Parts: sequence; C-alpha cells; structure tokens
Amino acid sequence: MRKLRYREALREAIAEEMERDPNVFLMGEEVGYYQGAYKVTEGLLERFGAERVVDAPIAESGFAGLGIGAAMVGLRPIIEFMTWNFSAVAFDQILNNAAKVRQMSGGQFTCPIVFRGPNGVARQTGAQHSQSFDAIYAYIPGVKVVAPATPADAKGLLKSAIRDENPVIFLEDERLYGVTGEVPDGEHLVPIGVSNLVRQGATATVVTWGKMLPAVLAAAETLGREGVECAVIDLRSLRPLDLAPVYASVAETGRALVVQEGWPYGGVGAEVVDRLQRECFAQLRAPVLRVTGRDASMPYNKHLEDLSIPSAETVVRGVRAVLAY
Amino acid sequence: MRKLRYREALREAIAEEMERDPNVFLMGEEVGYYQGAYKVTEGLLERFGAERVVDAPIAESGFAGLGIGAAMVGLRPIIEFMTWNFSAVAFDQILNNAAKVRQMSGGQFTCPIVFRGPNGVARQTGAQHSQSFDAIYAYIPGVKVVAPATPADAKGLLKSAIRDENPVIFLEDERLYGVTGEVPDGEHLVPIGVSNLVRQGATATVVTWGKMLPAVLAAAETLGREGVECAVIDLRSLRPLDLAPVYASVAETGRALVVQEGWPYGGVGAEVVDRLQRECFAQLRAPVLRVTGRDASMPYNKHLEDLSIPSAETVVRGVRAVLAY
Amino acid sequence: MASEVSDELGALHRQMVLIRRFEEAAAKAYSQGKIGGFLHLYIGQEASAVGALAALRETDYVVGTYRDHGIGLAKGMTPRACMAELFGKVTGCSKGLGGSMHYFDADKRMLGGYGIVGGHVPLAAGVAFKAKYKNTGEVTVCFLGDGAVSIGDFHEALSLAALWKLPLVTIVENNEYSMGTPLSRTMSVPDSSQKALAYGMARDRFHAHDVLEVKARVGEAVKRARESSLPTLIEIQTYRYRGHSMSDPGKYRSAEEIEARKKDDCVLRAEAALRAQGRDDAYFAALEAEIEAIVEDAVRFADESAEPGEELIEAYTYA
Amino acid sequence: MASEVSDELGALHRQMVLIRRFEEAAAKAYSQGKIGGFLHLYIGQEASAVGALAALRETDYVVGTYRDHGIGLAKGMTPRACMAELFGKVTGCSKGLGGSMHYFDADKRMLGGYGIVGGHVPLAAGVAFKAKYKNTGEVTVCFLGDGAVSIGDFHEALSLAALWKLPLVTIVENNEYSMGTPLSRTMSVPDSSQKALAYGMARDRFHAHDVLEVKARVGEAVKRARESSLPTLIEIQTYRYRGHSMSDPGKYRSAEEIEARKKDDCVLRAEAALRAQGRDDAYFAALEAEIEAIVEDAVRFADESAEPGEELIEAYTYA
Ligand SMILES: Cc1ncc(C[n+]2csc(CCOP(=O)(O)OP(=O)(O)O)c2C)c(N)n1
Ligand SMILES: Cc1ncc(C[n+]2csc(CCOP(=O)(O)OP(=O)(O)O)c2C)c(N)n1
Ligand SMILES: [Mg+2]
Ligand SMILES: [Mg+2]
Repeated sequence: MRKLRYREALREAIAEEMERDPNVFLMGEEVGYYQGAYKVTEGLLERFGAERVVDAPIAESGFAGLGIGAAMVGLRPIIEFMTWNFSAVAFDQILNNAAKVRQMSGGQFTCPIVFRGPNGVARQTGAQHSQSFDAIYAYIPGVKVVAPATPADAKGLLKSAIRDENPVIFLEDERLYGVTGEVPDGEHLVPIGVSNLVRQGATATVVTWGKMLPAVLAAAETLGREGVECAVIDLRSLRPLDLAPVYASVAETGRALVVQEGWPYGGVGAEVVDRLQRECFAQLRAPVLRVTGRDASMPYNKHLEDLSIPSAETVVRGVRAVLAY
Repeated sequence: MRKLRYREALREAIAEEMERDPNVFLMGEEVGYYQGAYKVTEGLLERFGAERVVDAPIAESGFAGLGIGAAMVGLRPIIEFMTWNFSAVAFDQILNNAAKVRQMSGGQFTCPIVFRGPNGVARQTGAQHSQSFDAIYAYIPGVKVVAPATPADAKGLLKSAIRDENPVIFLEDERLYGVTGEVPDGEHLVPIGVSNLVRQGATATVVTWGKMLPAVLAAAETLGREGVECAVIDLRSLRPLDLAPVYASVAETGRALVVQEGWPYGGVGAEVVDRLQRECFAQLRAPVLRVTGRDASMPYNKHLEDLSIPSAETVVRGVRAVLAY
Repeated sequence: MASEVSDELGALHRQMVLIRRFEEAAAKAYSQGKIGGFLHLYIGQEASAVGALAALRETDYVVGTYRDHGIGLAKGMTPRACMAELFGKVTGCSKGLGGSMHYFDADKRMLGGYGIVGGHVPLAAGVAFKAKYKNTGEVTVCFLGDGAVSIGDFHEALSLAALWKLPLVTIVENNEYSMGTPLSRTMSVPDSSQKALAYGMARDRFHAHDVLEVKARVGEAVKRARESSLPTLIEIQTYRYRGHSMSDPGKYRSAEEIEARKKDDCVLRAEAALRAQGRDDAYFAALEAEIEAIVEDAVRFADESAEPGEELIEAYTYA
Repeated sequence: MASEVSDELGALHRQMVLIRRFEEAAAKAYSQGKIGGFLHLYIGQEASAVGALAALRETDYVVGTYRDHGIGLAKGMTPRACMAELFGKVTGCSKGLGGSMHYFDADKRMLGGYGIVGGHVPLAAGVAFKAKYKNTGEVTVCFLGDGAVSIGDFHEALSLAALWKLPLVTIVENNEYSMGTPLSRTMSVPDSSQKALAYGMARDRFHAHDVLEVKARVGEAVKRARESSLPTLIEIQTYRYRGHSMSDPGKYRSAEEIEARKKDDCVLRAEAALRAQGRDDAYFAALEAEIEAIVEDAVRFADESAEPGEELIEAYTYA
C-alpha cells in the first residue's frame, strides 16, 4: 500500500469523485488559485477548471446556502470552510436548511452536500480559531457527522460522504494534515456509521475520534508497557454513532474512558457515556470517565494551550483513574 | 403572594431593572410599537421610550453584535430573539464574541448582556421554528444558560441575568407565557446556578427543566397515586449546572430519569447522565434513562408534533422503565 | 391581438381569484381550528406572484418565504395539495410535515417555502448556480419581503449572484411592513432596489397593480437572466390586506390605510380591464362559481384526507 | 504654520516608523519561534491607521480585525505590552491569552482585535450606539479589510448604523487582496465605498499615501459622526508588502507588483515631505535610533517576561 499524507488522501478523494461525477464541484475560500489555505485542494483548479473549483468571497452563509440550493437540484457540492470556526456564520444554513429541507418537503428534495474543513485546535490560533464543532453538529438530526483520524479513513470517508444523499459534516484537522499513513490502492470507500477497533486490550476501553487518536494510542503504548492493555475504539463517525464495538469491549473490560478534544459539557463524549451506562450497566465496574478539553476559551499562549487539551499523559491518568475505582 | 402569568413576570423583571439602572435597554424585533410578538414587552415602549426600547430590523447578527459592543463599554443590553430559532443567524456573535471577549482581552472587557426569547417547540410551527437550543448554548464556556419553568423563576432569574456580568442565554417558552403562578412581592431574585427540588419522593429521581416541568409533575402525580413517589428536580440553570440536589436524591432513590424536550444526542440531558453515573455510580441501581424529543426535525402535523416531544404519559413510561430494571 | 391580451389577462385574473378564494377559505379553516401554527396570507399581493411567474417557463424555478401560497398556486401546484398541506394531511404537498410555511413541489419546480427570513436567498442563488453550471438556460426567481433586505444572507446571496453572474431574479415584495414595522423604521433608504447599486446589479421597481405590467417588467429581468446570465433586483410595491399572520391584531395601521390601498386592488383592476375588453357579469359569475367549486373541492379533499402516520416522524430525516 | 504642519507630520511619521520597525522585529521573532499562531503584518498600510486615528480624541474608540498591530500602536498602546502579547507573555496587553489577533487596551479605548472576518463590525456599531445612548460625543472607528465587505455582518452593521444614525466611521482598508484573492474576484464592484449607496450613507474613497490627507479625510467623517451623529463608509486604498500572514507564500502576486507599490510608500513619502520642510539626515538617523531602542526594549521586555500561569486558563471565562 502507498503512504499518503492526510491532506493528500483528502485530495485524492475529491479528485476521484470529481472525475467520476461531473455534478461534484468544490467551493470555498482560496480553494482554487491559492491552492487551498492548507493545501488540501492543491492542483485541483488546474485539473478541473474554475467552473468546478470555485474560489468564493468571504461569505460562508452565502456560499453554504448556495451549495444547499444547488444540491437540491442535482449538483453535489463540496463546501470547504477554511476552518470550522467560520461555519458559525453559516450555522443557520446548516441547521435550518441543509438538515431540514428533506423533512420539510415531505421527502421531495434531498440535500447531498459535504461541508468540510479543519476542526478543533490548531496551533496557537487563539479563542476564535480553536474550537471543536463535533458537539454542535452531532446534535442535529438530518446531518451526518464524520471525523477521520487517519489518511485511509480520510479518503474512504470523504468519498462516502460525497456519494451520500444527505448533508455530511466532515471534520478534518489541521494538525493531522501532515500525518502520513497507508492508504489502500484503487477504489477505497469507508462506510459512514462504522467505528473501528484500532487496538485490542482487555483491561480498559478507550473511546475517541479525530486528532485525539494519536494521543490515545501513545497512552495505550505507555500503559501497555505496564501490562495495562487498552482497547482503543476510533468512532470515525459521530452521527450516526456506532457503539457496538464499544459495548463488546466493555463487556470484557468493565471499564471505559472517553477522550475528546472539545469542551466537556454535553456533546459526543457525554452521548457515548449516556449510551454506555444504559447498554452496559451491569458490566461496568467503574463509572465511565472522560478526558476532555478544558471548559474555557482557548488561550493563545502555547503552554496554556497544551494544557487545555488532552495529551497522552492526561489520557494515561484518565485510564488510571478508571482503573482505580 | 400575587399570581402572575409567566410573560408578566418577565415583563416585571425587565421593567424593574430598567427602572433601577439607566444602562439597561431592550432591543429586538417588534419589542416596542408592536408590544412584543408574544406580548412580553407590552407597555415598555410607552414607559421607557424609544431610546431604551428599540425596535430592530431583521438583522439578528447585527443587533446581537451591537448589543455585545454596547455591553463592552458599559451598557446592559437585553436582546430579544423573537424566537431562539432566529439566534442561529447570530450564532457566531454569541459563540465567538459574547462568550470570548473577556478571555481574549485578558479580562479587560466584560460582556453583561442577556439574550432572551422563547425556545423549543411552539404549536405546529414546523421544523424551522421548533427547536431546543439548550444543548447548543450550554456547550459554550463563557455564557450562562438558564431556562425558568415558572413565573417566579422567570422573574427572579431574569433579574439576576440582567445584573450578571456575563452573557446570559435566557430560554423562555411560548407555551409557558400564559401559565400563571405565584410570584413573591417586592424585590425577587433567583440566583443563577441553583437548581430546585420541586417535589419530594423516595422511589425515583426525575430531572428536568423548562417547559417539561409541568408534564413531569403531572406524571409524578399519576405515579404517586400508585405509590411510586418521584423526586422532581428543576434544573433552572443549565450552565452552570447544579446537580447537588440530584445527587442527594439519587443517594436515596438509586434510580433516575432525565426528561428534556430537545433532540436526544448529547446536550444537557447527556451531561446530566454523565455526571450522575460518575458521582453516584455506587448508588445507582439502574441505568439513568432519558425521555427526549424524537431525533427528527419537527413535523407540522399536530398529532406527529405531540408524539415528537415528551408528555406526561411518556414520562410515566420512562419512570416505569427505570424502575423495571 | 386584443383578444390575445384579454385571454392572457383572463388567465392571470383567474389565477389571482383562485389564490384569493383559496386563502379566504384557508382563513376560515384556520378560525375553525383545522389549520394550526402560522398562516401568512397573501391577499392583496396576488398580482406580484401571478405576474412574475407568468414570465417564466415551466422549467424555471421559484423559491419563496413562508408567505408562499400565492407563489405555490401561481407556479401550478394544485389547490388540493396546497389545502391538504395546511390541514396537515398526508396528501399535502409536503405530506403534512411542512405546513403553510413550507410548500414544496419538485415537479412544478417550486422549491419552498422557508421560515427563516432571508435564509432562502442563498438557496435561490444555488439553484441559479446549477442552471449556469449545467448551462440549462433555466431562470430562478426568488421572492422575499421588504424586511428581509436587512439580513446578512440577502447581502451575501446578492453579492455572489452579481459576482458570478447568476441567472437569478430577486424580487423584494415591499408590502410596506415587516410584521408590525413600517419600512421607514427598518431601512434607511425607502427604495430597496437601491441595494442593487452596491452590487452593480440591474434593478427595477414598480407597483403590482397591473398584473400584465408585472409580467412584462419581470419578463425583462427573466430575459436578462436567460439570455445574458445576469441577475436583477426588483422591488415590487404591494400591500397585504390581512395581518402579518392570522394571529396579528394589526394595530400598527389604520382601517383607512387598508381601505385606501384596497382601491388599487390588483384583482379589481384586472377585472375592470377585462370588462373594458368585453367580459361581462356572466363571465365573472361563472368564473367565481368555477373557482368556488375548486376551492370547495380542495377543502373537502383536505378534510377527508388521512393524517400522516407516526412512522413519518423520522422517515425523512435521512435519505 | 509650516512648522506646526511639520511637527504634526513628524509625529505621524514617527508613529509609522515605530509600527514598521515593531513589525519587522515581530517578523524576526516569529521566524525564531518566539511568536506562534498567525501573525498578520501591517507593513505598507501604516498611513491608514496612523492618519485615521490622528483624527480622533483619546476618548474615541477603535475596533479592528486580526491585522491590529498598527491600530493598536497608533491608538497609543505601548510597544512593550504589544510585543509581550505576541510572545504570549502575561505582561502582554491581553495577558498572553489573545495573541497577535486579539489586541485590547481598555484605557486606550482599543476594543480589539477580532479573528472572524466582519464579526467585529456590529460590535463597533454597538460602541457607537452607546455613545449616542449616553450622548457622550465619542466617535467609533472600525477598520476592516476589503474581503470583509462580502460578509453579512458588514451589511447588517451598516444598515443599523445608517438607520439609527450612529456616530460610526467604518474604514475598509482595501489592500487589493483578501488572502490570495484579488478584489476583482471577490466583488462585483471595484469600489467598496459604493456599498454606502445601499444605506444612503456618506462615503469617501482615497489612497493612503499621504498620512496627512488620511487624517484630514477621515477627520471629515469623524466630524460628521461627532457633530451630526451620522455614519460614514470610507475606502482607504492601500497595500500590504508582506504576505497575508507569516505563513503565506504569496504566489498570487508578482515581485514587480510589490516593488511598484513600494514606490508610493507612505513612510518614504512622509519622510520626503519632512525633508522638504527642512528635516535632515541627522534627524532621521536619530529617529531611527530612538525607535530601534524602543523596539529592542519591547523585545527584551517580552523575552524576559513570565508566561501566564495555568490558573489563567479558566480565570477569565466568567466575571
Ligand atoms: C431570521 C428571522 N428573524 C425573525 C423572524 C420572524 N419573522 C417572521 S416574518 C417576519 C417579518 C418579515 O417581513 P417581510 O420580510 O417584510 O415579509 P412579509 O411578511 O411582509 O411578507 C419576522 C420578523 C424570522 N422568521 N426569521
Ligand atoms: C468568517 C471568516 N471566514 C474566513 C476567515 C479566514 N480569513 C482570515 S483573513 C481572511 C482574508 C481577509 O481579507 P481582507 O478582509 O481583505 O483583510 P486583509 O487580511 O487584507 O487585511 C480570511 C479569508 C475568517 N477569519 N473569518
Ligand atoms: Mg413586508
Ligand atoms: Mg484585504
């Protein structure tokens, strides 16, 4: 298998789907001539032309809404938010139009659109540029939400998202763009709504997604050296949520930890806990704990930023706390 | 004590605070000449004049942002969203400015502002007008979120919100506006961040807030007749969240149910479950269950709408399910 | 020639009468509790939708606000499907899930019916974008109210439409009020077509008294869109006789004002023109009878139709 | 009289040189890894902030974008607090929590420093609203980029400012690009001050070559705001020599274009005018030495200052 960077895997997915289906187009700020703010879309303008790789003015609500309208009449837009932080100005379009038009029209119109871009904390970009939108979008019925952690999943999930008949919130990560991983040759699709057991382990179950996966795996390695074997499940899709492998693992371990980058209140992590304690009540030998981002706007200072999100160390501590109960 | 409608209690709170502090002003669509879309602000224009009761054009992001700027330099705006559904177009202002300006400025600026209006499902207003924003706003550090269920709390919490130095998301409810209840005479303040045990009971603990409280109390009555005594806790504040009375009750009952109007994924309900299973793991004799709105956009049809949100009957069933474990 | 004009006017007049009677029946059904939620009537404004959409081909698109009965019917939706939707029945155009504010008809290319003020304007730009992308020659018409001009999405959508030269005709229906607020208290310029100057966009502005004039003026914009792929912003000046919605007590304007505006009624004006061209009392009586029968049939159909089943709550959440 | 002008120009020139040297030092520190995140330099645009803010009183307010070093320093913030903020130190203006994009100084009435394009314009309207509400006579100046004109918040804020006659001066700094996109690909009209027509707002448009002209022209708008409580939209044409931020490779424009623009450099032009009025080499050498010392002191201060402690993570979440 080839090794690709996460951003290259995304690019391949976009290019392959644009090749396959002339209705697929890409729109966003700096996606074309500039080659993408984070170079995900490099070379696509040259390959597909300015009709299909569309540089947009700074008008996220406008072009997100434009994409929704275009999707209702047969196109398959990929709308890039330069980062998900800027989706806040387009929130109404996603919540009130993309997620609802199928229901409001009694099923007459579908909205096959992908909204994508980097989510979460970058590096020292401060409060307005360092937020996890997982919790916000996963709340909304009518959209699907995915958050790939590896290049292979980035490619396979993006291709599935582009082919999906529903709006898909596709959460990438700036810190993952440069990460390299094996990506299968040829057509590679990863279904939406299927989580992934990435590490076996009988002592504790750790559930995570997106950028936190590397930290969790590093923590699992550390703990493994002490004989604490963690099963690690990468959710990959946040809506719909597939917890079957988590339940299976907890049946064995009786102990679980959820690791998320975003703020602690509610969101995907709490939803996982809610379902876990419901489905695995008898098997749980300790409360499910969470390691989360701090409950505060992100500070610019590097040291404080590092302390504000989970790390391999805090995950290790989290697992120990679950075991200590 | 006097009996007031919920909307009158809100109006009193606004009027008293405007009387007390000339920096308090009210802004929103139709709050003045029209006397408020839901008549909460009736008579205030006549009493305080057009400088302080400001009818705004349909520009929620603009006037929410205007309020934030005004709050930073010493005014105390009350911004009315005609309904919280329309706050989606102002989401960026709340998330990225109101909630963050204090942190970003290293504490130099505070943002004492109240955003208020009816939240949740009205009557047959359909998908775009029937949504609970509790989950979305409670996620955000930097704002406080309250959701009064009674006229007394509506008045007392709104007065506290107006005096608070932080942005407060104040979630009212159209179906509660006409509800009558006793409101203490004279200065009446209810502190933000204190939940309320509204019914004693040793069999099961039911946690709820806002419009669901009447349904929960009705269910508790029904169950009481069968000898199933439910403790009912009205959260009142969703951020900060005060679960102390819930923990105390669960220590006795060992069984808990959370009832919420909004969609099931994540949000306040899941957060309550998360904390409960963490804090009361040993005491819980059954998984914490939730009765929630259905995971779908709200249909217009009345029958389907009724089926889409919790009712006294579904709460009764929920309590039975918790007890049946 | 005169008879052609008269035939055309006759058809448009008939549409206007249908819309008006349909809505009168809806208002009655609302007061009987058969319709719930919001009901925003179009009565008084009929020439706007009827004239504008007469300038379109069947394959052209329309997008509108919650005040959508007029555009739905003018675009060819059936009174049955429209009335049943108001009654929340499964035979409604949106299966009873959408209600008054969310009329949709994929076949007739009626793309809704939206409740968030201004939020549909970018969607309309997207529909126009598709026409350009696929070079279909289709035109999209987007209706919005005067109140919607103040919102960000209006600006963003018009910016994009002008920049990318989209075949979009944006029609601001200036009915003088946004809910209870007169335009003078929401906008610093009284002429909303002036917003077009900010985008270097073609513009027009006229009264909706004469349905044929509406058709002709909108027709110019449609031509500009179809032949040159250029957008236009039009303000159509009009007036609604009823409240903002059924629950509006309407205290913000006087009975005299309403009566004065009714003197310019678009239906009456079309009738007068038709009479001048020779149509007689019998013609109008027959027309009213025909329309009455259609509306009665729609109400009966709505009344007798089944409610959507519980299984529809989640059925359309995902495709 | 000539010497008064020259004194004033001398002071403004000095401010511009300070901003430029400050940012050159910041760029160096960034490449040394002492500054993280985004760093958007203002180099080339100095006459805009310096001239505009010279037209203000101390009690007037300024609000800006992430490209805020120039307006911060021009509004009187200390180079120490500004540099320390870039270094993420607790002695920084925002205690190291804000960084380059979020300069704030309550005393100097510098209200930020915002990272969401256009999101600060309504805030500025709110600050102006307060001045009107309390009848203080204060004026608020809001800076934004040419790219921000396309976003909804710009439209909503200007609508409200015009409708409510707020003492707000909105300055679009048209530096020809929003990130890598030239204005011709983001706007259908090349002149962003033309947006004022949509609001019936006063407008102006000029180049920022001559700092005194900037002061005079902005001064007229400030007067209009202060004396008549009326808003103005100004486009100041300018150019940034550096990339959008430090991480921008800048492939979207040619070296020739940049060199051509540098010929009109605002600092050099002020220098030439001062020389024409009699300032000599010694004057400029002394000035450079003075500024260099200030900047060096700021860098040293920033370097030696302490990092904020962990307790500050949540300290400012709630008051
Ligand atoms: C974003 C948003 N804000 C507020 C509302 C509430 N609202 C519904 S209609 C309306 C008035 C709209 O007036 P106008 O645009 O003139 O249309 P008209 O009703 O006159 O046809 C308002 C304020 C809404 N639906 N959406
Ligand atoms: C709403 C939003 N969308 C996108 C961005 C990313 N972004 C930051 S600066 C910028 C370009 C802004 O250009 P302009 O307004 O001309 O200001 P300049 O940088 O030239 O000073 C973009 C697209 C953002 N910060 N906010
Ligand atoms: Mg109107
Ligand atoms: Mg620019």
